[in-house]
Amino acid sequence: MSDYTPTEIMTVVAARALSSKDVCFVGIGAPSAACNLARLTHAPGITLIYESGTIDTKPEVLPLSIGDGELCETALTTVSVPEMFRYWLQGGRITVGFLGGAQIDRFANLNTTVVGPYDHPKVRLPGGGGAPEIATNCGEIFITMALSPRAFVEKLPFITSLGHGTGPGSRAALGVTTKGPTRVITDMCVMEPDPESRELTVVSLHPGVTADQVKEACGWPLKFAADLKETPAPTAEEIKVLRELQERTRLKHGGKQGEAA
Amino acid sequence: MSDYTPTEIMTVVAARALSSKDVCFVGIGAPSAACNLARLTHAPGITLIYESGTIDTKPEVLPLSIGDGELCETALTTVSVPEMFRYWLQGGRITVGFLGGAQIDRFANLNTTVVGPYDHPKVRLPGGGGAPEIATNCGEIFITMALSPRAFVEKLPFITSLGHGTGPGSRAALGVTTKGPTRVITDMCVMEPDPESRELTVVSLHPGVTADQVKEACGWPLKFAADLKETPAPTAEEIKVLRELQERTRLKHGGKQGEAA
Amino acid sequence: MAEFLSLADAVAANVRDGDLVAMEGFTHLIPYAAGHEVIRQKRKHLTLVRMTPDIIYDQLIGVGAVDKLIFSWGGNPGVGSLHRMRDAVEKGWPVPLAVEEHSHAAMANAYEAGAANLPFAVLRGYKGVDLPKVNPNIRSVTCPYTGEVLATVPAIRPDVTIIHAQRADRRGNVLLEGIVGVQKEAVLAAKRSIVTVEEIVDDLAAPSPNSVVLPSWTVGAIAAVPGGAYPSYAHGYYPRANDFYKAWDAIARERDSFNAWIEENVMARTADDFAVHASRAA
Amino acid sequence: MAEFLSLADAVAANVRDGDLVAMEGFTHLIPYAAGHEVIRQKRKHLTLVRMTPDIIYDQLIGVGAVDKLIFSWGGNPGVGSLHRMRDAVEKGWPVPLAVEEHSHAAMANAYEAGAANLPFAVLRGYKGVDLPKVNPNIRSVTCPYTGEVLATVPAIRPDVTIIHAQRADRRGNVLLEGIVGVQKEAVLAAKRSIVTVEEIVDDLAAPSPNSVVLPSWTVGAIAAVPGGAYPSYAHGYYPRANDFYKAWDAIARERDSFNAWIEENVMARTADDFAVHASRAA
Repeated sequence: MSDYTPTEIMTVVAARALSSKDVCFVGIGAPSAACNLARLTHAPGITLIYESGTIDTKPEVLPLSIGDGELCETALTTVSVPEMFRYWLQGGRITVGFLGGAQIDRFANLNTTVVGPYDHPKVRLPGGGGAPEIATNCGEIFITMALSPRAFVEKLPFITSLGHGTGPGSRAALGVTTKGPTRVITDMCVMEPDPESRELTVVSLHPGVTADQVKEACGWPLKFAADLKETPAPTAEEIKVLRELQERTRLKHGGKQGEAA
Repeated sequence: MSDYTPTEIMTVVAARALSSKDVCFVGIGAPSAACNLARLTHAPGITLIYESGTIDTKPEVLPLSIGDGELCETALTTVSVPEMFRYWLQGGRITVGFLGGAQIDRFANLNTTVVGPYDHPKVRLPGGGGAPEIATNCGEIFITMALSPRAFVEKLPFITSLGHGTGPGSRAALGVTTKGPTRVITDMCVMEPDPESRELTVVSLHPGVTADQVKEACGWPLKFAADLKETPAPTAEEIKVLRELQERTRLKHGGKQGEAA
Repeated sequence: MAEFLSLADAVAANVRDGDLVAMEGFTHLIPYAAGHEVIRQKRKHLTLVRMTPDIIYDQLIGVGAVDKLIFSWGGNPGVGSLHRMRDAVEKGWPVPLAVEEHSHAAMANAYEAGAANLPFAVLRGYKGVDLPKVNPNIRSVTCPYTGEVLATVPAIRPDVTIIHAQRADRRGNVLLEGIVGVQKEAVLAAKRSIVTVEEIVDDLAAPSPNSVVLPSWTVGAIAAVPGGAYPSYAHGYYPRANDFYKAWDAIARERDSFNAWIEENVMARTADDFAVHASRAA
Repeated sequence: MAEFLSLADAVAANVRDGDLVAMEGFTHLIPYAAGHEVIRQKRKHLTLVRMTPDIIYDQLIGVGAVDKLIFSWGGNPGVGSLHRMRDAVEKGWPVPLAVEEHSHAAMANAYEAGAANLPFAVLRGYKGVDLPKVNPNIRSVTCPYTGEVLATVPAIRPDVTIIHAQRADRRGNVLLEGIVGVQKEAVLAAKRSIVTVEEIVDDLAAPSPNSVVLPSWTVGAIAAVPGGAYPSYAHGYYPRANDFYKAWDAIARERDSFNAWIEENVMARTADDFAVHASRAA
């Protein structure tokens, strides 16, 4: 089928990366849609955790914020925020952390802090929030971001959260033992760090997207895997469940939630 | 009236030291009886906290252990033990801590750890439990112990919790800003640290007790305040409320609780 | 013991020019009515601390009450930027805003250390990132057992913490429920505190022996302000006004529309006007 | 995900000779049935850790299963000494017992640090006392902001933690309620864990959104052992058997009476025998 938007395929592909065994630290926006789509399709046993303290939550609709009442009402339990960051995230109990950002570089380091000099920023972004410790304390990191030259940049003005640093060995040198970003899911393609260079490399193109289009949308000279694949298109079922989720969300609190940053 | 036991007057005098404004960290045994007697007589607003995590508890009967169900069932709230020691005791929220011990010296340092060498003890006592941090983190400390030469000793084999150290300035030199032991209530007399020397000094003798009897029961050459007083005898009401409390306790779980160590 | 006061009296007695003020609430139970009272009483030169400064801090910053912000994520959740905060940081309007920036993990630990009366907190964090380069308060200690180097942050000890809670009993004990965030820690870490509540009741009706309760003697002032968390929410009472959060984006985008909104909705109102938003879930 | 096993299988799979074992419970919810199973399976050379070693540890020490005890208060609460512990420390019977001794505050912080995956904990403690002279694990760090010197203890990370809880649901989520002690921290700090429960239910029926719950994936093995905390108690189920605590003093005072009691009440029994003590409060 071809009746889906770029954002929808990004969400579907992100959802597919998750399994029932995962314990997932969910960010708002595309990650939240992907995690809940996974839960409503092939990963019913997945454990979703939001940094507001809600553990094993099963929202009927997508939250607008990280702390909507829906998350607490459908959670197994809700803990304080200090406990969330100490026992749960730092405790090493999260298998997958989902991050997005304003900007990313070829080693999957992220910027959500400032554009321009820190003391006199051109654009003051919201800041890191949970990201710096999510990036190093979760078993692995999935990143979802729409591909554009402004977002996928040659050099970050500010490193908010660690990806693969400056390449092989960067994480280990800092004493970090987790995997870091293992895939970046965009609206046009999927990237993974090259096993040797750690540089983000396109491993699959979404149906109908060309390598040239992807190259143009990226701010650095993008590499492609030798066995470049086509991303399997979303199934009718996946799109149906996602749209139903978003329709329930729209009816509950108006607008298309789970899409905002 | 003279119809009371030495233990009863010790409990009554300890209770009188408390007020409705106090937030009191309660130990098992005589402190527990005294604190609850205060609550049931002149200090109905007193806040009692047991180290098991029970805050503002109002037990109908005295607990046998520091964690009896009665304490939780009648508490305002019950927190975890790490929280109790971090936010509540170390947090500086306790006005009075009640301690007892196997042995005490003239500066109100206590031993509840060992008699004899630590590595080859003659008697292995239960250990410090909460006492080391109660002694320094509560606003002030009241101590209740029956007077005897084996308990009130010239030199402690082991300092489990800090009183006034080796005398004036000891606490300040350790960076401790709380008052430490301000009174020691025994079955024969009340002692307070001398304002200058910090040495425990008898300030009042219980009715019918002589200075010579007290001297003989103490392991160091005991000093007496210039204005030595007679402890006011327990009132009929105090004894009645205390005995009713102990009778309720006996009926509930057999034996005379709140008297054991 | 907690004192029952009107919100105006509680703010007048407890919030002073130049104070370090924490108004906490992780999306839930944000003390909007109290924030508006601080604006009405024209406090100046505040240092505001908060993990997730959202609209209420955008408002305080926009009226020029704030010299410095200590925070870890400043945005309108699910909507976008805080335009007044950006204007103050980027253009110094209406007054320049200094920032001290941390991660959530660090801020949560710093409140926890404050509640525990420790001077600093230790965390496994800030690895490979740029914040320590721009925030000299991010330092380190070495583990005396393993030799590992860990990040530290200073404890947060506000002059005054302001929170909203579901209810208090007549003795002044306060119950919080649902997403409890860092509010308990923020109150315990502070020198003074104000708690606004949906209602004052005879029986606190805590559902569990382990419910989250702030005992009376740990709380400064209590003011009954039904609806006082609007447009945030109160679990068991009323839901989040997501529409208002979305509408704020347009209101705050321009200085004029912001000023007009503050005049009409803050300066010309009182805490009682929040009552229209109050309700109790069945 | 938690695995549902018989207690015998859970102990066989998770408790090994030489392990660092925590059986926690602050007076409440002490895992007696599990402790007896460890005795029946004749584990040796254990290092036991527990804030308040009471009768269950006296029993394990008395049968010679324990080489070392890490603790902060070792007594029979409200009754007196633990005679088997004293015999092992003072006379080396049946095997010598090494001790590593802390304060409650330090132990509580050490479990908390273990749960938080930190290598050590910081506290304002151990001032002017002798324990740091006999315990080389009590050290210090200097605050990088104030210069204050604070005490440290290493995090407790048990090989296996064993606790008793009120109930589990069929997915393996566990509810604790009442005096919750350090049990949650002890489980989260451990490599492996065993939880015995009063009952396994369809709906956990947690009374509050903030109830103390160990999610299924944080728990190793779950065994239904009704009455398994006896002579300790289970809030909402059955009260503490204070009479047994008092009776223990005479049983444990002599080696012969202790041995006879163990033969009759542990070796000749199974976990099912605890069911006679189970009941549920109305």
